[in-house]
Amino acid sequence: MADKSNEKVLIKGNYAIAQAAINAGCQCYFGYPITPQTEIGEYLSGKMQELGRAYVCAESELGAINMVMGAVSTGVKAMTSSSSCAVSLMQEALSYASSDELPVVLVNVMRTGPGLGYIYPAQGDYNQAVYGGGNGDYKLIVLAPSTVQECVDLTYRAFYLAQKYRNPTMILADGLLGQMMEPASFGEYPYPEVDVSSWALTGAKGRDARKIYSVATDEKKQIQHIYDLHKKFEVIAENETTYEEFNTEDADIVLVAFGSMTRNIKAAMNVLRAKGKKVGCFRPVTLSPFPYKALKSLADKGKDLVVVEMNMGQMLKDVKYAVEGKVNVSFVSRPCGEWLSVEEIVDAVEDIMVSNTSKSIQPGSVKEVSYAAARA
Amino acid sequence: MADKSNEKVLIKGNYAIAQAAINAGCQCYFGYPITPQTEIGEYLSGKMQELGRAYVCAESELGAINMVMGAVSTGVKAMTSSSSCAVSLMQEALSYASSDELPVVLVNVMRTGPGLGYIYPAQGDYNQAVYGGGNGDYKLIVLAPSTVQECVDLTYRAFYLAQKYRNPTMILADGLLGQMMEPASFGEYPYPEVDVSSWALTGAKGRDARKIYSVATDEKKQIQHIYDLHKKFEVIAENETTYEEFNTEDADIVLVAFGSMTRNIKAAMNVLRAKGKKVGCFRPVTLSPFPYKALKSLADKGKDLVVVEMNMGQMLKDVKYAVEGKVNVSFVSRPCGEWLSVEEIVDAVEDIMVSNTSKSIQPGSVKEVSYAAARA
Amino acid sequence: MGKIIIDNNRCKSCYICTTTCPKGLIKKSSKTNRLGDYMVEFDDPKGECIGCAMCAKRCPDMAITEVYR
Amino acid sequence: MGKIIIDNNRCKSCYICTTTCPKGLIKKSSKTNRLGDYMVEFDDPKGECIGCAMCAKRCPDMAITEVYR
Amino acid sequence: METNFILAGFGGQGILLAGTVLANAFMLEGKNVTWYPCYGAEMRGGTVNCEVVVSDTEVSSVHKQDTDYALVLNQQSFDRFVQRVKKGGTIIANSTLVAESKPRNDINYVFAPMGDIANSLGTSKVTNVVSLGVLSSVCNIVSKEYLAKGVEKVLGEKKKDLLPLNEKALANGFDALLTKV
Amino acid sequence: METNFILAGFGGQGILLAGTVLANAFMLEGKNVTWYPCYGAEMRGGTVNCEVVVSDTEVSSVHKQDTDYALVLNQQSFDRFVQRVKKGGTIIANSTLVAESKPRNDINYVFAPMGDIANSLGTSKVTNVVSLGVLSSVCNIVSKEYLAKGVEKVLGEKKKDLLPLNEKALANGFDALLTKV
Amino acid sequence: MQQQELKEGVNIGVNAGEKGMVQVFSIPKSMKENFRYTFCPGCDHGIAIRLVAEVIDELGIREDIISSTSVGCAVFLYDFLEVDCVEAPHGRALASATGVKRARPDKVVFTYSGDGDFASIGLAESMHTALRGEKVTSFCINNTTYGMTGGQLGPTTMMGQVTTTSPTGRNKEYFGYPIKVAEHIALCDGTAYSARVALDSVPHINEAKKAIKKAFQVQLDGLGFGFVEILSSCPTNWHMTPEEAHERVRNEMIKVFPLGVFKDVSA
Amino acid sequence: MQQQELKEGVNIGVNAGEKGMVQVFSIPKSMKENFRYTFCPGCDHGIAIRLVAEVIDELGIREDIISSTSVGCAVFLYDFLEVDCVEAPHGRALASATGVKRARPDKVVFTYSGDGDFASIGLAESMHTALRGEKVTSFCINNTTYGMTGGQLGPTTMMGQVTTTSPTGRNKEYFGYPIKVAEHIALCDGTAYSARVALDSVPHINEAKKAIKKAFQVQLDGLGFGFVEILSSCPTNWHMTPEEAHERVRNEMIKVFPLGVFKDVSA
Ligand SMILES: Cc1ncc(C[n+]2csc(CCOP(=O)(O)OP(=O)(O)O)c2C)c(N)n1
Ligand SMILES: Cc1ncc(C[n+]2csc(CCOP(=O)(O)OP(=O)(O)O)c2C)c(N)n1
Ligand code: SF4
Ligand code: SF4
Ligand code: SF4
Ligand code: SF4
Ligand code: SF4
Ligand code: SF4
Ligand SMILES: [Mg+2]
Ligand SMILES: [Mg+2]
Repeated sequence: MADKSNEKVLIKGNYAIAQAAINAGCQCYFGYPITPQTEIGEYLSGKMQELGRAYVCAESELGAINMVMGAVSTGVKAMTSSSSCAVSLMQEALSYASSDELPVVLVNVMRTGPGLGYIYPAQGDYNQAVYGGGNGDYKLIVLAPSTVQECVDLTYRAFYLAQKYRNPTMILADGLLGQMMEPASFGEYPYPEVDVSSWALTGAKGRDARKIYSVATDEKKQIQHIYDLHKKFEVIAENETTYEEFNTEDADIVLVAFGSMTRNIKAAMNVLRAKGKKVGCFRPVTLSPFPYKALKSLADKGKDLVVVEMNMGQMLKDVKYAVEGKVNVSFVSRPCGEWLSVEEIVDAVEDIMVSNTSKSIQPGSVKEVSYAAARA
Repeated sequence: MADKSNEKVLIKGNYAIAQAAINAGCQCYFGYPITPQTEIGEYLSGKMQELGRAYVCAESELGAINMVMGAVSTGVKAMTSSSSCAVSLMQEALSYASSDELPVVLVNVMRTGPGLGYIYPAQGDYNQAVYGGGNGDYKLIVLAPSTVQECVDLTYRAFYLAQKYRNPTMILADGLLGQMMEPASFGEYPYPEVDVSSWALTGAKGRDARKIYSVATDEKKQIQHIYDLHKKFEVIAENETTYEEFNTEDADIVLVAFGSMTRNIKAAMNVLRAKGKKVGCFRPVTLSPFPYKALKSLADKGKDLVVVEMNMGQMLKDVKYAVEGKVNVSFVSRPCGEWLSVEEIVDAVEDIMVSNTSKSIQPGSVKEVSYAAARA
Repeated sequence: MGKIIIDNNRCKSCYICTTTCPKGLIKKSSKTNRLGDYMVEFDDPKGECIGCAMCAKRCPDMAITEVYR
Repeated sequence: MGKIIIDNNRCKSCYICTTTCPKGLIKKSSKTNRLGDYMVEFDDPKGECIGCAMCAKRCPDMAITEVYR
Repeated sequence: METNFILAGFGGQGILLAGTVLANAFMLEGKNVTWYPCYGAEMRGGTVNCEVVVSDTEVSSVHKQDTDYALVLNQQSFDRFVQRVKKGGTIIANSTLVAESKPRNDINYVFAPMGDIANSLGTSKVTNVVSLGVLSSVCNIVSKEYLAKGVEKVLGEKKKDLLPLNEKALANGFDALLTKV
Repeated sequence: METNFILAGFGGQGILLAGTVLANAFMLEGKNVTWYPCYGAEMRGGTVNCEVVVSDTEVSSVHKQDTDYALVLNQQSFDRFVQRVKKGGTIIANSTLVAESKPRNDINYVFAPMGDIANSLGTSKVTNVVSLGVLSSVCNIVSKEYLAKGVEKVLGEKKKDLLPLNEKALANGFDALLTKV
Repeated sequence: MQQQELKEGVNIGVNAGEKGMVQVFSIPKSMKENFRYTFCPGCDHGIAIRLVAEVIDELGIREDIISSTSVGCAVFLYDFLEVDCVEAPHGRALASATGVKRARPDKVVFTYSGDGDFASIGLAESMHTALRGEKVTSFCINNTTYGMTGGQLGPTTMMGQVTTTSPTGRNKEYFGYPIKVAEHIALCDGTAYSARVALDSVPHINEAKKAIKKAFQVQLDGLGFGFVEILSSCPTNWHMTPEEAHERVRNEMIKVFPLGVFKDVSA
Repeated sequence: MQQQELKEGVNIGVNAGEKGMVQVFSIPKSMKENFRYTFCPGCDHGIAIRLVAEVIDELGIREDIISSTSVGCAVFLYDFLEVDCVEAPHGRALASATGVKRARPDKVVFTYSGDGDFASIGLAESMHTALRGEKVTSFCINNTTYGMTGGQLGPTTMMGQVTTTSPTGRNKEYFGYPIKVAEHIALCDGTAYSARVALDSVPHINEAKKAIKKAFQVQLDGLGFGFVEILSSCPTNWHMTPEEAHERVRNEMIKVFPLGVFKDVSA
């Protein structure tokens, strides 16, 4: 069905990611089921066997991510996919992979948290992805698709960037995107193959043995290593930060969202434009590196911002950080479940435009009764 | 040796935390060794057995934190302790514990990351602790001691706050503090016992059965739950945010640090004051809730800030966020190992005062040679 | 002589009871439940039920809530 | 007749070899290494070494680097 | 302009597949379209549904509380989704399994014996495709021709032999209201 | 005013304990004091060290690159820590195991046969306490009286019987330089 | 025989039913009032939970119980049993139970989890709880798949079995072999009781109940860890009718996972 | 006999040594040049690594090897062996090795970890690697404690053993029982070879080498998972001289952890 042609096919976000991984040359998939991303592994189980590539039903997400680390250390492309609470289990390994500079590719199709939460789509793992839930100073590259087509495109990009920079790279999707179908075309994997021969483990034949590790019993080396990782990420930020802007030029107010919420702010913008309101949209494609500069320059131009998220204000903080108090930054949110509708966003933005100060709005928020945690 | 008297004893930070836990009435300790905090478990192994309390050598940190969750669900006080990479393994459980509102107490005696890193002291887990390395919207209470005496005091406070707010609470120390000895006195546990009878699991005798869980298959309930957790944390922020200020009143420039780096900025302040420079100090005691308002009001008074950390700028970001671009925020750091010395801080601050703009300084930073990750 | 009570609200029409009863006293009825499945009924005109409770023991949904003998 | 070579740089003075040699040819010497421990020496004036390599096999630090027979 | 459809029935009525055919039809027609299922434990209790949204521009809300068209194949789904039809919207129900009631008076009702029509073709399994035929006769943005192409696409090479039956189902569904009148 | 001390030797020379006694002495005198060991894999290779810092106010740098006083019990430690003594600072070495050399000329050197003194008391195990005696004779902020109290505190009730021996070691250490002169 | 089985196997009502009859089966008291299982039709989880409830009733321990439930179809246990429950993350039920029991040694602690939970993601926690000889009771529902997530290959999936992640069946090259849970637990020195039972027939159900009771009894007697692996059907993910599913248990599963008591220190 | 043992047990130099002698022992070629172990005096890690190196030499596989090392005293393996190595977090060596092997099935993959790493924190990963029958070779150094962190109670600590976290000895109430690693691994169907050996004497060292070779051979022959549990001394944390430590291995450990081959599908 889905292949390398340019023909459009109607396909689920989860399957799109899986097929794109195949096209990108992913040699190994390791995974453990969890809704709403289990279909990635299900799709790949048959295909990878047919292609003679590796597929392991890992014993857990801990197992899976460590298998990926082992596999990519040999220079092949490999990935795992999971969701929210189970991604939390991978934080130690991600911190290791960053330090070991292993080109791990990881997909998080977000569900609701904290804890087990539930399978409703949400965007509550922004902090974990962007700030790094693991220990120490490191950063993942984080790509957030907003359409099924981007599930394809950003999966391609994830494999490329991971190897290019030898940095773990995450595709941060959500249950909505994972579960929906939309037309998308695959085409060929558009990036060059990265030369890994200088570091990949292939057996010490005709060269010195190679060691990939993060521990440095020499303090100076350890410090240098942390500086080098930091500098690498500055290069990544310089080269790879991507975002989209729509109608920001003449806008008085700019809506900011990531992932599949982008769809809704764009529609809300259209509605508001139709009503004569000068509204624009801004959407980071890379959440890490985050487009601080681009947002700063919007603020410098005096545009008020409205951040729209399916969480309690995680990207909001980065946006506020970027604009350094220069403009009003308002917030429209629901923490999970039913995606904020275009109408809700439109209403909220109109409300904000009237009041002309920063505001936090939770449309149709449920009645605020106290919620006993020992829910008898 | 260490007991409940007010007499001062010379004691290691690790032991101080352990003895304070005993005094606070910690009934169960579950742990797995990792340098530089293994002595907490070692100290408790004998004492807890003598006292007839519970002590388990857990099979892993995953096991340990989940044992704590089980134990505290019954209303008793319990804790675990660990360090950096191993704390990364606990992120799923911490997210669950937050959602389940379980009064888990966790000690992180930080070492160097990312990954395994090494046993040098560092402050690289600020983000993980403060932003929550787990999935979803939740916050830990995070207390950062700066002296061995505070290892005692803040351990007491951690047990109290955890139960008072039914929120997981972390003591974020570092290897320096864990390993050093300093005089400290214990005294009696100074907080009232929190009544847990309304929620603790003790068997459904003469009442309905109680269920503690985070999953809500009803969307509205889940949303309400997230709002309630959020609101609870606002109450915590209102009531429990603590910080220390020294000589900020007349200061032109205020040094900001947390944990044991506080000692060094205070000494640096004294040196600079002696040289006639108007320097003050600010130190968050609670990293979460973070004293945004207090920092904001320093900024409102036009005081430039210098953040001093043993990491690549983690608290720095929160400080900048707090001051909204109103004042210069400079940064002095080393990512691990040798603590920044008083002299290094003094030099850096003098340098900053001369240039009069924001600056990032890494004293004696190692030569910037490229560091191949396949370190053959 | 025995007797059973079936709670149609709990029954999920798995039909395990129908093959379990040694006397063949439980049958698919022609009534459907809200999912459109045919419900089961206790059909013992001759009073053959021995109250062995095998049906209840194998009912996965405790839809056979009482057995008498 | 045999012969062994001890690398004093590797030897950690664990003395396992001294009790392993069936001929008792390896002895604590009076020389100390940089940690202040007494080093071992191969002392085979009568050429008793049979080159069995038992010493080398049990040396945890491969400080007995060569055995000849 | 966005139009959205909810398709609902009980598990086994092939409702997700019907949605897929509809979405493929729109795609083949060159429109922007999304398809979104209920998933996971939401599926327990036996009913299944999916939403299809078609748009001139990129689809905004993939998953909405209200809908323009609800296509429901059983009573439970009727009872649930009749509440979610927009004012002025339409509910299209399989009268073989749904009682012909009109609980609201601000929406349109279409009842057709989709199950009976399918049975008359020899199998109740094509009730879903019959229902799409009915839909296209009621809703002019749903093209009968592209539905046929959608069916062809979804059946694919492997199940090509089922195509004639499904085409018939589509046609009979399309004609259902005519015959009834 | 902060003064800092590094105590170093090989594992088994009781250097961490000596540091603990010194730190206790300062504490009992009512001063602010910290003690900080090398730990973990740093300890491999056999040498051990700890730092004691005493101050009128809260101790700032618990762990420093340079030191006012280095008390070293073996040659390896001498070689390493002679480099870390501050200009004008003092290194105090156990001449029983350390060759009397003076590689720098901007610091003070004190050599005393601490090991021999300990051996003369019947056991090399008290070399560490002897060394503290030497230290207090050289450094006037280290009080011999409080060192004795520190020893008592560290020995505790259980090892009280060792007190006389250790007091003797302290005294003989204190007198070491006198006798030598 | 039948008579005897009944005495042990079901609750015998003390009050006569209508028309002077004796009630020989009723819903266990430990079930939550008006519960209605959310399991799929024909799913054996329902029987297993009932047996646990019957044993709790018979031992009179309902008010002393604190249970830990982790994730899987089993998670909904807390909706059905009128006993205190604390949630644990997927795979960590036994660590959580250890914490509960150490905190409240006087309480009766049990866990109820799926094979994926107990033997895949949670294997280390499960086995170490057995090794430590924690005085807790654990049940592992072996349905040869991850039921809740829709039937993927799990630690007990049988050779050749088709699942959503082994579309051509479990083969050893890609997927290796299933684990023998009850045998491994029996091999742990802290285990007091380890058995494997099935729920495919009335005699097996009766045996299962005895095992469940024994697994609680060793806890009550302070002997160590009590464990029962319960072979169960998952008609939904096996794509079988409930009847076919039970036949599979009977004819295929039991061959691979033999029933029996693998350890019983009280015997 | 002795003669034969030598042939198997050490590298026999082809060139005559001085004075026409034959070299019967030399440092394995797979050791890194000028390596110097950082283990404590008398630590058996040194012998175990040498045996691995000798086997690698004899099988001629050095250039085909990719190893995974996790955390413990074993971590420094990468400083000593001239083979490719990738680090894994504590306990995850076998997951990492699985990844390596699946990515490069033509390479020879092995892990070398401590008992804590393999059987405590990593037990699930270790056992599932065996269950999957991964064609990798694993060594578990059982020294009855966590050596690297300073000697705490671990999964193999023996009853009564005093450690820094069992100051009055391992008692069953608080700490339960040690795990029988080789037996559990043997019970996994994907295991081709599982043995337990010791390093306390020359005959045992010779046996150990044979087992190590066999564990590699089953990988090379594609038979499945190869495993050796190696009883080793930790004089530092046992607070014993190297000699005393070996006596403890001989007189106490082997009683609790019997030596032998527990499974060998090639036999
Ligand atoms: C860390 C984590 N990984 C994965 C999941 C998703 N998940 C929920 S239940 C389950 C498996 C259930 O299988 P099993 O334990 O055998 O129970 P069953 O449903 O078959 O009774 C999985 C993988 C999760 N909730 N958390
Ligand atoms: C997640 C994690 N937990 C704990 C540690 C600390 N740690 C390092 S090695 C080790 C145990 C080593 O014991 P073992 O595996 O038996 O090896 P040995 O040192 O005894 O050879 C521990 C607990 C760690 N590095 N990472
Ligand atoms: S009690 Fe026995 S005889 Fe009566 S209906 Fe049930 S199974 Fe049949
Ligand atoms: S066994 Fe129970 S659920 Fe199944 S059909 Fe019979 S009564 Fe209904
Ligand atoms: S080779 Fe044999 S005889 Fe010679 S020194 Fe070594 S152990 Fe002794
Ligand atoms: S066995 Fe080796 S390390 Fe030990 S004393 Fe002999 S030569 Fe030295
Ligand atoms: S999925 Fe399987 S195990 Fe879960 S409720 Fe349905 S039949 Fe039972
Ligand atoms: S601590 Fe033990 S295992 Fe580690 S190197 Fe020392 S003796 Fe060997
Ligand atoms: Mg299962
Ligand atoms: Mg060990």
